[in-house]
Amino acid sequence: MAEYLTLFIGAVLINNFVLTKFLGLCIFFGISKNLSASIGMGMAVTSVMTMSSILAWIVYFFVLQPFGLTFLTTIVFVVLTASFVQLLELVIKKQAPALYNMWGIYLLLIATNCIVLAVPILNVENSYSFLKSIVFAIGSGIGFALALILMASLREKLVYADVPKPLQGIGIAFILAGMLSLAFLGFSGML
Amino acid sequence: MNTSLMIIIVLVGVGAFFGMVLAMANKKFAMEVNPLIEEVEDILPKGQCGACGYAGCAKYAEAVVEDESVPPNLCVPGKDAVARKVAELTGKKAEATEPRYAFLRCRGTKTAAFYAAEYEGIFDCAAAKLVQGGPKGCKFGCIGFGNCVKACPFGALSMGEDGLPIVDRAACTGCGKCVQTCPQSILALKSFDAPVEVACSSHDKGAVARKLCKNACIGCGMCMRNCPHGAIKLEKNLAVVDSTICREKCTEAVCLAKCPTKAIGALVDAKSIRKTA
Amino acid sequence: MSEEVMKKPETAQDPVFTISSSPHIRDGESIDHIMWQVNLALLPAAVFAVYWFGIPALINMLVGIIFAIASEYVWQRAMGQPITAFDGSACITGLLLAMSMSPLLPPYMVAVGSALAIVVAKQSMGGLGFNIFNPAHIGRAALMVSWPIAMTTWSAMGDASGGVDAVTSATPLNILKLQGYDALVNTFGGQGEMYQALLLGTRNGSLGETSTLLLLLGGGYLIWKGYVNWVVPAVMLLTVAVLTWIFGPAGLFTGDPLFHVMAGGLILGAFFMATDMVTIPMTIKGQIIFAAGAGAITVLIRLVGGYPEGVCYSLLLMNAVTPLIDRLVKPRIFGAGEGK
Amino acid sequence: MFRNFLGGIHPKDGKELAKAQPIEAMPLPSEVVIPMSQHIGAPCTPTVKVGDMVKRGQVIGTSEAFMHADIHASLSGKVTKIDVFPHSGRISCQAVVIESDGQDAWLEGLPLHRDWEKMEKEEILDAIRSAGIVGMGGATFPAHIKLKPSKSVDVLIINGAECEPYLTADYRLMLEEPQRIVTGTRILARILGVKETYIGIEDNKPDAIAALETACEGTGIQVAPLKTKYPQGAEKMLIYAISGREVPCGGLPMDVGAVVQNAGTVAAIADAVVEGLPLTERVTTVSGDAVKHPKNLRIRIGTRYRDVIDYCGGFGEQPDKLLAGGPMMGFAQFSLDVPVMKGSSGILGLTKNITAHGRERACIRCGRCVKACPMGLVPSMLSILGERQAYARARDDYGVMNCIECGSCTFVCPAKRNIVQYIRLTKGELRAEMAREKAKAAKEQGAKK
Amino acid sequence: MKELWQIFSKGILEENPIFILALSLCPALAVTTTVVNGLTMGLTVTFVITSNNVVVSIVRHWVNPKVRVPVYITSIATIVTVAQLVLQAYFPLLYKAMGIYLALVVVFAIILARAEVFASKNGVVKSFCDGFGMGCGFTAAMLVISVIREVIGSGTILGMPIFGESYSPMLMMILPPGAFILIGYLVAGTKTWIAKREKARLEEEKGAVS
Amino acid sequence: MVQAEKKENSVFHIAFNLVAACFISGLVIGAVYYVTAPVAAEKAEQMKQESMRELVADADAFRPVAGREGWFEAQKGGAVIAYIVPSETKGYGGTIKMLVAVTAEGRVIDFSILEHNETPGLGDNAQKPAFRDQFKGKEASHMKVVKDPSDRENIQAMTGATISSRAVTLGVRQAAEAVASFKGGE
Ligand SMILES: Cc1cc2nc3c(=O)[nH]c(=O)nc-3n(C[C@H](O)[C@H](O)[C@H](O)COP(=O)(O)O)c2cc1C
Ligand SMILES: Cc1cc2nc3c(=O)[nH]c(=O)nc-3n(C[C@H](O)[C@H](O)[C@H](O)COP(=O)(O)O)c2cc1C
Ligand SMILES: Cc1cc2nc3c(=O)[nH]c(=O)nc-3n(C[C@H](O)[C@H](O)[C@H](O)COP(=O)(O)O)c2cc1C
Ligand SMILES: Cc1cc2nc3c(=O)[nH]c(=O)nc-3n(C[C@H](O)[C@H](O)[C@H](O)CO)c2cc1C
Ligand code: SF4
Ligand code: SF4
Ligand code: SF4
Ligand code: SF4
Ligand code: FES
Repeated sequence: MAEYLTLFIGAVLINNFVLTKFLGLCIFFGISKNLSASIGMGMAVTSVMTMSSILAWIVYFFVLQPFGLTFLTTIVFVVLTASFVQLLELVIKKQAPALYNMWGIYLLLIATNCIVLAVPILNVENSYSFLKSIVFAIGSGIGFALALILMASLREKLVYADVPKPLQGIGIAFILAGMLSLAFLGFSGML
Repeated sequence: MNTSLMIIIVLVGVGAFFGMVLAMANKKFAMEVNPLIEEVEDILPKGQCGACGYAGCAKYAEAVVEDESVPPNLCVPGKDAVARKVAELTGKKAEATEPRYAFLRCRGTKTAAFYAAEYEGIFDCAAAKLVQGGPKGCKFGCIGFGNCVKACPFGALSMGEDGLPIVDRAACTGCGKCVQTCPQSILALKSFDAPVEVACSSHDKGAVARKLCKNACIGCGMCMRNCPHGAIKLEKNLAVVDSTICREKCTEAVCLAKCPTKAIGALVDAKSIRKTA
Repeated sequence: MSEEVMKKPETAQDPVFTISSSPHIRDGESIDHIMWQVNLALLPAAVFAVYWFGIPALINMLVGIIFAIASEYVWQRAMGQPITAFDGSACITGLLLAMSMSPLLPPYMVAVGSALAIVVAKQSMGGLGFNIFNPAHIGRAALMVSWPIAMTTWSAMGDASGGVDAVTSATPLNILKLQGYDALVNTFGGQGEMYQALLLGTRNGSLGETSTLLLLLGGGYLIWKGYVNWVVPAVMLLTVAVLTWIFGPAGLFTGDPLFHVMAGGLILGAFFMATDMVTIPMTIKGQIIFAAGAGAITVLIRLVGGYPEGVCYSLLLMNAVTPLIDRLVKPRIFGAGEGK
Repeated sequence: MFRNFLGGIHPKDGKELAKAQPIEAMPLPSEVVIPMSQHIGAPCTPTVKVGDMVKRGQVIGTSEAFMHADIHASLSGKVTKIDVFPHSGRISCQAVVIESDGQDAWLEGLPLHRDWEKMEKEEILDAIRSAGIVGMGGATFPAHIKLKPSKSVDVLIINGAECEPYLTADYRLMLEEPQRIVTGTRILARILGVKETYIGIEDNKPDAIAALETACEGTGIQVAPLKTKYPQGAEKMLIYAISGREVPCGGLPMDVGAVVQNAGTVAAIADAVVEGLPLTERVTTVSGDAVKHPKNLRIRIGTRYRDVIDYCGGFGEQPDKLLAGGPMMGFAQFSLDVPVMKGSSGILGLTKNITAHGRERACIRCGRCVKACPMGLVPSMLSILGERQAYARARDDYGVMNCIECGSCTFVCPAKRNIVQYIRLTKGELRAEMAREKAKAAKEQGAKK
Repeated sequence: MKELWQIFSKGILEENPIFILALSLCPALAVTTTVVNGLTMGLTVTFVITSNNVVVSIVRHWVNPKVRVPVYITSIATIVTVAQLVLQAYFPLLYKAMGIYLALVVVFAIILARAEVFASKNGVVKSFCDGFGMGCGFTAAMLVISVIREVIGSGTILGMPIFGESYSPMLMMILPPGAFILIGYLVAGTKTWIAKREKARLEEEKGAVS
Repeated sequence: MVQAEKKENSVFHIAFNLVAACFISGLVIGAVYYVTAPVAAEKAEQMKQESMRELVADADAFRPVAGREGWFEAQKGGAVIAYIVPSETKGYGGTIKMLVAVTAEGRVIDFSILEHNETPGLGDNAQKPAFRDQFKGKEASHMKVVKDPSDRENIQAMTGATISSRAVTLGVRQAAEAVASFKGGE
């Protein structure tokens, strides 16, 4: 139990993917202009990552590894994730329109994104067990959502600030992310 | 060799899976964004000024592509060139858009206008208007805090040394954003091919108007009486030029010489009318 | 076009009045006044630091202040903004930054920290009022990651008055973290002596954080003048006290809350940094949440984190949450909802 | 004893300047300028022509609109001009100029002597209406409309708080003529049929409290001493302080069964009902550190500020601001030619010593404004949103429409932000937008038909 | 020729993938702690983006528009895998230093974006120029970032000390916060630079007209 | 009907398009793999040998130890002179993986860190000789981290990185102990 908790908290706070591992930055900077979008995106990323991790884990340990095809991981996972996301979008749009409006609209955006691919890869690289992969994926997703939401709230506040012109937009977003990651350093060494 | 075979099997398998998913997706919902919309949007000037009556360039692009009845020449800033291109892309017929530019109907410069009070507060025309109509004695004229300058999406306006905004006609697209913004409603869109225009908005009686601003139209009617074509009328102590008549008939602007305050001016270029002040 | 401005019509002798929106009177407070008062409140602790740690402390504080003000001035000059470098807020930043670091830190590092604090954390966000993070803490955290060794090297107390020779090259929290509570008490030669040292400031640590008494004096002055709401430091200290008491070293309810409250930078942080209005929520309710959160994270870092002290990071983390708090916690509008 | 609303401020009250000055009737001016708009609602149209001779109390302006109050000549004489003149609240407005004939004759038949207790309710209301009485506490809401509430009302509150600094007109009135106020209050209590009646007075005016307590003996009217704090006199705060009821957002006092009327207003009502006298004069404080001899004056409506200031000895020091009303909510004037109106509670001349403040800077989020706001708003955000033209957000997320423009926030702001002005701007833009939308909707409706 | 040059050069400044388009940010931060790593990543991406652009522009006529994106992804993934295999075999140390980010090249938005926006509509030569330009812009950005980070953060360049013993490196620069902050200012700098150039160009045009 | 057929057609087309793409990709990757795989394997093996030789310079061969996953014995002239043992501990920033060379007597020869996530300039100084050399010849019993510069018996912590020092020391000690118990058990 403690093991899972460590893994989870580690993924959420201490080794936050965005702030210390530099993954998923494109969405992180792209979506964080708006708080409600970032909440939706956070949910989307978490769910997609969890499900694609499960899928990828199965494919890896039942197909790729037994046949010595581990070098195909990249291509197989990326195609898998992309098609899975498409499928998911389709299903949700049809079956749960409410859910779709909440975060379905962000699905296509994340089909090809670092973090969604990285987590399944890290899972198999670290040979996490099935359960651990799931915990890790959820933790990473929540960590990502946390950073995204915080960032969005900061950026929304900065909309009303006198940020110097050249820094406006992406520049100040980077600096904010830098300071956020400074703050998150407080969690380092905790586990 | 075995591995190589497996590579192909696995990849083809994945490809087939992917293909099936996509095929299904396609079957279930074959919604496609019309790529034309993007192309049209590319052509639009991206001022996001809303002069077309839509909430931004993208919305207009969508409307003009998808709705038969939306004419291609609604983008005022784009002028003819854009209208032609949009028409071409959408297969609609372009009608010429008449180029128009912003024109300031006030010459109450810092030195010409009488300042009744000092103003303290927000540097904003609308906000200053709330405080007893602003610091100038004339309550019809330009307040001079440049809301129009801030509003112009094309950078065509600048605040002059004399405290009045200057229109750069090369940059002005006639979008009308400034006209909507000005709390005094003293900016107007003019086609500038009429020879004269009245650069004052004061409805004060002559004596009062004269006291409050040296350059005010005092409603004396000299221009009206001297216009051979009857293009000028007086409305509430203010001369108003009917530019249609003026444009069509006027050969020599006699009115100009008659105006005692030079509130009526030649429209040759943006600056000259100010210079006569 | 004549240059002469027109005279009043009718009544040339009337005065020219000023028009403006109501209200037409204001109270005497101004940003500059508030900021310099805070500097004043910090003065006793700063003076004590010079007495206790010697000239290096003085140099570091001066370097901090000068570089903070200078960076602000240069930035504003370069950006063509009105110069507000001398309004006292940059001075606070520089002073607090120096006060929250070891007296042994090379002055050039203090200078870098000051410049980073002002340029990155403050002016890049738009200057006073717009910064999201506490500039002094950003400066400190940046130095912490940049030169961790220098930042965690503590003096053997110079030649200042005796009684603390035992406490060399480790701060109380450091000893607690690495050697445990008993070792801590032993270094001071007894619990009573320990409390006394913590209260008076005759101990090792960052140069401005040691004297609990003088910091309380300054903090109390700010509370009395109304620049600081007493709730914020109170809630923060209380949270730390309660949590450290509960999660003691020898099981539940065995902690030493008194030590934890007076050790490290907590007092300085609670009175002078958790109260930096720019970076904390605006409503009282929000501030209570902020202070409690900061206290809790401080304890978390002190007890299980990688650092002996967590005030700086806990405040930065809560700064990051502040916009969310401000969005969610708003005062109840008079006449809204139920309420009779 | 009474509730204390949250927020509020304690400005230096400056009342010592005029506090001790007994009410003095100002001599007749040679000419009065009577604006046709002295109330909330539709402006009146003149019913006289240039050259007409009028008597004091004669109707000179009226309107078809429901929301209006008639306007009467405030002295007898000749109408010399009907034109646009400066106005202390709305820049300029049509006004009737009457040149005094020195007689100061009342319209025939005035004053009457009626026993109000025998009058019918309708009769009383009619008397109030035809006297052209409006709220004299500043809002200038026509009294006869307020006194016919569409909801049942059980508490009447007379507003004698006079929380604005410098102003002492209501105070002097309460001190010197408590009887008029009590009579007016009893009239109102009767026509409204309320159970409880209070006169709320800030506790920094103990002598006024004492005077009214004596006058109220046996009438069932209670004098309620209130905590001295600005804006104690604001309707919503007053109702809360006295009855503990909160007027809901966007609501009116009658929504919580209360009616509030200013002390001066009830005195005028007493005159109107008992003696049939229209509202032609009012008590106004002339004060401020720039005014040589601060006074409390009974002034004819339409008297120019110039005449009033001259009567008070002119300006002793260079004034920076000329205010109509108090320093917290009054309007700055740029001309001494504006006339005294029914709602003019004060005329202040203030020097730079008092009005000067530093340059406006960015909000430092100190939260002082939040603490000061009696309405529970977040003024700092309102000012920022106004500055960045995020008007809709100011309304939807921060309830800007609830602001009563009391100025407390601006008063305390160390960054010297013009918060109230931003709020006014925001409200103005929002109202304009609403009007635009309404017009658009109406047009669409029309098009459909 | 001039057109090709323009296609090539816009990727370097006006549409710099990192500083202006803000795409493919992850590697820009993750692997730029040393110049060698940054350069390797830059070259790898240049290789992938250029070859992919070429492949796409060749096959664009055979690809059903409905599966454009999946086919392009497959193509990219193939090229990346090839790069991985080659690096692993011949430069195992670099391969290790790139870590997971090498695999992630697959999903760099810039690559897919160029395929979608440019290569699918243009011929081989132009697509090559476009891809190569973007790649160079990317590499240049990586180089700038990694040089600054390595020099300040480690006191070395290409692993060689340059300040001597007494320099105590500012570790922040090679840690995440420093990377973020540095790129923030670099973005601002690039923007200012472009704006200045634009302004100068306008002035010139104006001068030419009058 | 006609439309439906068209759709069918396009669905097939889509799937085929993709399968073809994957097929080609498979061919390409297969070809490259065919060429690089042996090189990669050889390189990997070579690197492993080299890294072990760095630890135990005078060995002439390394053989896997039966029954112990990942262990190697370093042989010189057929005799076992040292064991090379993998070890794993938790450092400041996560897992630290290392290889430790221990003599048959349980004395540490050297170690190398394979994978770590410690802070550059701090924790990662553990790889530098200043820290590493302290372990040479030490037994498990002398591997305690101290901060007292006069204590030459034990391991001096790196400045500012006590946690990493402890982690690395623990890893090395565990390896040494493991070798001791392995020998003892034999
Ligand atoms: C207001 C304030 C905040 C501080 N915050 C921190 C912090 O977050 N982390 C930290 O390690 N030291 C912080 N310090 C420094 C510590 O109080 C103290 O000097 C430190 O715990 C000494 O232990 P050290 O060896 O690791 O850092 C802070 C000091 C002050 C005055
Ligand atoms: C901030 C504020 C302060 C006010 N202060 C007073 C006051 O001191 N005395 C007063 O009679 N009315 C004051 N008013 C006006 C009252 O809210 C209310 O309109 C008035 O008492 C109603 O009486 P009336 O209609 O007779 O004027 C104030 C209003 C506001 C918004
Ligand atoms: C950015 C940063 C990175 C750090 N990295 C490490 C590390 O890799 N290993 C370590 O043991 N301590 C590291 N620390 C320091 C620890 O937090 C802690 O201060 C230290 O272990 C105390 O050890 P000392 O007694 O040697 O100073 C780091 C500190 C900071 C600020
Ligand atoms: C009570 C109070 C506390 C302050 N605390 C800090 C602080 O902790 N750090 C800091 O940089 N500035 C502090 N300041 C100064 C100022 O608010 C700060 O420079 C702004 O955060 C910069 O925008 C403080 C000011 C006041 C009035
Ligand atoms: S023209 Fe209108 S908007 Fe422009 S400065 Fe004058 S008053 Fe303001
Ligand atoms: S000056 Fe006015 S009309 Fe012309 S472009 Fe600017 S906003 Fe539009
Ligand atoms: S003016 Fe409005 S926002 Fe300001 S304190 Fe008064 S009610 Fe609140
Ligand atoms: S009082 Fe002024 S500075 Fe303080 S929070 Fe309010 S608006 Fe901002
Ligand atoms: S490179 Fe775009 S998300 Fe990582």
